[in-house]
Amino acid sequence: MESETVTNWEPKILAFLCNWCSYAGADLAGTSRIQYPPNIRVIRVPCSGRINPLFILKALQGGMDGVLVSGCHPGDCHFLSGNYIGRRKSATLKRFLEYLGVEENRVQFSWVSAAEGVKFSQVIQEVTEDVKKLGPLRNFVKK
Amino acid sequence: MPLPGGARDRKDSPGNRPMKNPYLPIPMILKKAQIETSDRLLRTLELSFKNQEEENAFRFIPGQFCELSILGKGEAPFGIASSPMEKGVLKFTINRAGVVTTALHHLEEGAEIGIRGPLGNGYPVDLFEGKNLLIIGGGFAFTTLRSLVAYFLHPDNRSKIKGITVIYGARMPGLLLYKEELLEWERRDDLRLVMTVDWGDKDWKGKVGLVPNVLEEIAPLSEDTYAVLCGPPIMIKFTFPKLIALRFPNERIFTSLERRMKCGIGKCGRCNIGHLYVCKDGPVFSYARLEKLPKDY
Amino acid sequence: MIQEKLREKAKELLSKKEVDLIIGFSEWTLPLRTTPVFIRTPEGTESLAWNSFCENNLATYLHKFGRFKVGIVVKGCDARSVVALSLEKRFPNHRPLLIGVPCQRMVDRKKVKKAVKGEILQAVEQGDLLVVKGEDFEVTLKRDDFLYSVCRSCTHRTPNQADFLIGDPVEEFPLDEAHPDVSEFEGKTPEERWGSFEKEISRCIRCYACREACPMCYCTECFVDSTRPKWIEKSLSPSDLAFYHIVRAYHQTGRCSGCGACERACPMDIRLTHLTQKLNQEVKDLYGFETGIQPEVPPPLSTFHPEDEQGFIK
Amino acid sequence: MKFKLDKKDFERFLKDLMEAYDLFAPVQLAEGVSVFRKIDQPEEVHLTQLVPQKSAKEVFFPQSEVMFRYETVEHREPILSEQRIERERVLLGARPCDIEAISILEKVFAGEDYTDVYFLEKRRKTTIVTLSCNHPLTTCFCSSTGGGPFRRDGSDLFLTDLGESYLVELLTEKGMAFSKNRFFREAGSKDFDLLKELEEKASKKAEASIPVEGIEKRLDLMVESPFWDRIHEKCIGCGVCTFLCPTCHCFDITDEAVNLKGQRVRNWDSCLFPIYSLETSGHNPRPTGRERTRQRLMHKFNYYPKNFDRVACVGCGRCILYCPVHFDIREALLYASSRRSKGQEGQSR
Repeated sequence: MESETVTNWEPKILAFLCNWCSYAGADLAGTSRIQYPPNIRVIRVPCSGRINPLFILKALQGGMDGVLVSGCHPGDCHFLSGNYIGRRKSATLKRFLEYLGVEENRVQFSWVSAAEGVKFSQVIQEVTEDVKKLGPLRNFVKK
Repeated sequence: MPLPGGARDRKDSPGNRPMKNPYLPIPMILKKAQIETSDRLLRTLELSFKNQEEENAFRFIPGQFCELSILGKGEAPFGIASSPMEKGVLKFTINRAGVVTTALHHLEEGAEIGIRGPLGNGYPVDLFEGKNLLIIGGGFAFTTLRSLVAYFLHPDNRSKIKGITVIYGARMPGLLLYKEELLEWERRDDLRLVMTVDWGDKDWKGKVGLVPNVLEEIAPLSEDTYAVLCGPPIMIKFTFPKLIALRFPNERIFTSLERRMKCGIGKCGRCNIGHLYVCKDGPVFSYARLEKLPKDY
Repeated sequence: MIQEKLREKAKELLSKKEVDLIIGFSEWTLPLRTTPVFIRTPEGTESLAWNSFCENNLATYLHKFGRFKVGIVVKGCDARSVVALSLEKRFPNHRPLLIGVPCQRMVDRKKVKKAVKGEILQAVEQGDLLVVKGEDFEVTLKRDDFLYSVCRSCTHRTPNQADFLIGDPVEEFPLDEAHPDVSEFEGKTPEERWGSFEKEISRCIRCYACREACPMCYCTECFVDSTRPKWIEKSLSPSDLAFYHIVRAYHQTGRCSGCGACERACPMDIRLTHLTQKLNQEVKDLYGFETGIQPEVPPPLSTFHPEDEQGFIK
Repeated sequence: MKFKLDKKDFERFLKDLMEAYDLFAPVQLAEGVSVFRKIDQPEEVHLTQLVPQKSAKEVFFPQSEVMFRYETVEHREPILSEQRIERERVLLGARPCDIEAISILEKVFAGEDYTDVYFLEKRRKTTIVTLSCNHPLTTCFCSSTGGGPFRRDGSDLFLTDLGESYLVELLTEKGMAFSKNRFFREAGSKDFDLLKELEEKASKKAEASIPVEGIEKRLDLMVESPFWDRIHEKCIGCGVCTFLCPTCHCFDITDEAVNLKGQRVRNWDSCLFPIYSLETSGHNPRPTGRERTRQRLMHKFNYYPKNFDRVACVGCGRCILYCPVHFDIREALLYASSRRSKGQEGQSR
């Protein structure tokens, strides 16, 4: 294995995907053989509303360079309103982390439906590029 | 042959001995592991010493305990379930409840594990010599009582005391520990074993009822007898008055207490009852002693 | 005088047995301070005090006395905490009776101590002035120059939700527009902000005084104490300290009344209120919510609106 | 043996010291907030805060301390490495109360059966340079607990601030090692007179006022007293008093590990935290603030004295000064001794 140098450093991104849409979207991307960067590690969750801010913080502390939370589009939640509740948690947490000095693109959010294999691939590309630009997470990560 | 309590024979002054770090565990190997109960929550670990020197230095009496240590998970205290007469091994029965105990349940045979001990005072086995012994246990607190019984049943020691009566209760027959050994004890004529459960099943031949009531029913004589009591707090609470009613004086009733512990050597605080530390001054206390302490247990 | 009226009301409630106990403030051994008191007899109400040193948010005690009918002395911020707790259904047995006092804004004892040299032995309020005496000094200070910063920005000093109001409502206006410490912090670069945050909390000794002083921190098991899962370690690594302070503050989102009890409780003088004030600004900005103002409106993070802001979502 | 050390030489004196020792002294972290910590630059030393928030106990018993590290590679036996200290140390600038507390801790950590090597090693390798307390605060009650603002016991060197200089007393063999220090000058009778005057003045100010004598016996009779039902009410159960207390010594041991690499760490713990005594089963022998407050006070004034023949309180006043709800331990002691306290009867504070 090559050692991690600045030039060939690849970000590690943790993606929390809603079981009912984004996870299926990722599946679709896979079965349709749509390419996307291999930088994500996926954790399937029952709903984007399940995301406890502790999960996101724990991921960053544990050495992830970026976190993505992806759920169903508004109105499509399997549990009717889970993604709406999640949206408020996401909005406030995102703003708060930025206030504290965590860079804007470290933690990102998306809506990806089960039919959006292409969008899933785009989101992962964008997030990976964003985090790449930021470089490895230096603050907060446990040394 | 009084056994030296591991902790107690090191009384040279702190000034002139090299400082030994009491927080460092010594390595042991998990030789054998066995699930004890039908709920699969209790597992007995049989450990052997990795280093001969440490085995030779390890002397204990029934009722003492060890801190079992799993690197990465932490430590937790457990009473030694084997008897000092079982050479080369130490047994512990672990109730799966928290982080460390779960790890101990997952430990595979052959794995290495750390222990610190023996810790605490143990049962006053010298005091029991020439007397009758009444042993009352409930649930999985039976571990150190098993050590005590096995110690006195050993051919070298059996003549040291007179009669042994054991009352052992559990919620269900499947939850009794050390079942094979209990069968052996039942066959002996120099020990009276009374087993009881809260709910029997169709094969159950012992008693059905709570330990305090069974004690009352069989009413052992208190004369020349020491009682040793170990079990969940609720059992202790109701058994103690029955012993008093049977005319056991406080000085002749002993119990082993459990508390949240960390260091096991009387430094970290937390396990004190009044000015005594359960880890260092206990875990075995006579009722005469407990009675004078705040009811912080 | 407010203090007299307060004692009268408390006495009346206890005499008529409308409450089992009164939680209030009393003078105690140190100058510039009061201490919480728990009064059960009408005579005991003589020790109730009201002054500019009533800094504790007594609502934090309501969890302890859930079985009793409690009368509690509250400032504007304290009352709003009680409303927030009530929304979270913390009073299944008896809703506490609020004895509200319109707040004159509280004096920051640490600021006063820094303004004089030597130990303060006595501090007396005289109108807008504060006369501070030591062994070899006596100075008169302008009270308003020594207020807690959250009090300076406060626009809800009158506890409108109170069952009884002692004294007249006060005119609501901030001495400082918005929260200067939040804007000051926002003026920095992200790197500076993290650095400043990390430096500030590096003094933390994890005594959890900030948590315990807060009426909204009542979880049976705090996430820091959980072993399964274990979220953070118990030592003082910068990362774990940051984790604790981020989550402690964030858990107050939409629940914080901005009383500043967390910061006042800190023995290490860590600036904490700008964190929760920022969150308060966020929920106001995003969802138009202010803690404890409208007793019927659910906490913002337990509800939603289909049209909520989502520009940040891809 | 007594000398004088001019303040203008003080920083250079410290610099010399740091050549041979690791120097620990109070450092200011923010205005009005100081703690004891290892000094990197002499000018960090900050001696003006009479009672720094964290006491000198931290030099011997850090809030967070690695006991040993370990690493397991490929199922082989884990490699343990103990954490021990290398260099000799000097603790400078602690007041007599903090130093008295060290001896209280030492009794616990030395112990009869087990030696806490981490504490003891640091203690043995440390030379203590105490600073006298010329102006005790009103919250100080060291004289009541057996100490005093100029108590020299436990110190190797004792400094008294004379204004322009420090009077230096060398009290022990460890202290005498400094007798040839290049910055020490001869002290004269004028200096001794000033020392005497300062000592008398401070001792008078810190006169014993809190009834600590006989407290152990009085508390023996109060274990189940209704006193505890009320005294704990205002305590919010944080750890300020116990963490800042120079004699509190409870700790927790935890493992911090990722995969098979990690460390066993001990961290200060507090008897006022509910989880401190909570057992895995859910049973808590000290279920409410009543039992926990009782534990804190009884440990200091009853349990510890039973084991070690003195109270485990040095009267530094930290728990009074920094308590978020203004709990005053002196009032608790007055109450316990049935003297009428400042407050009124029939209610709790």
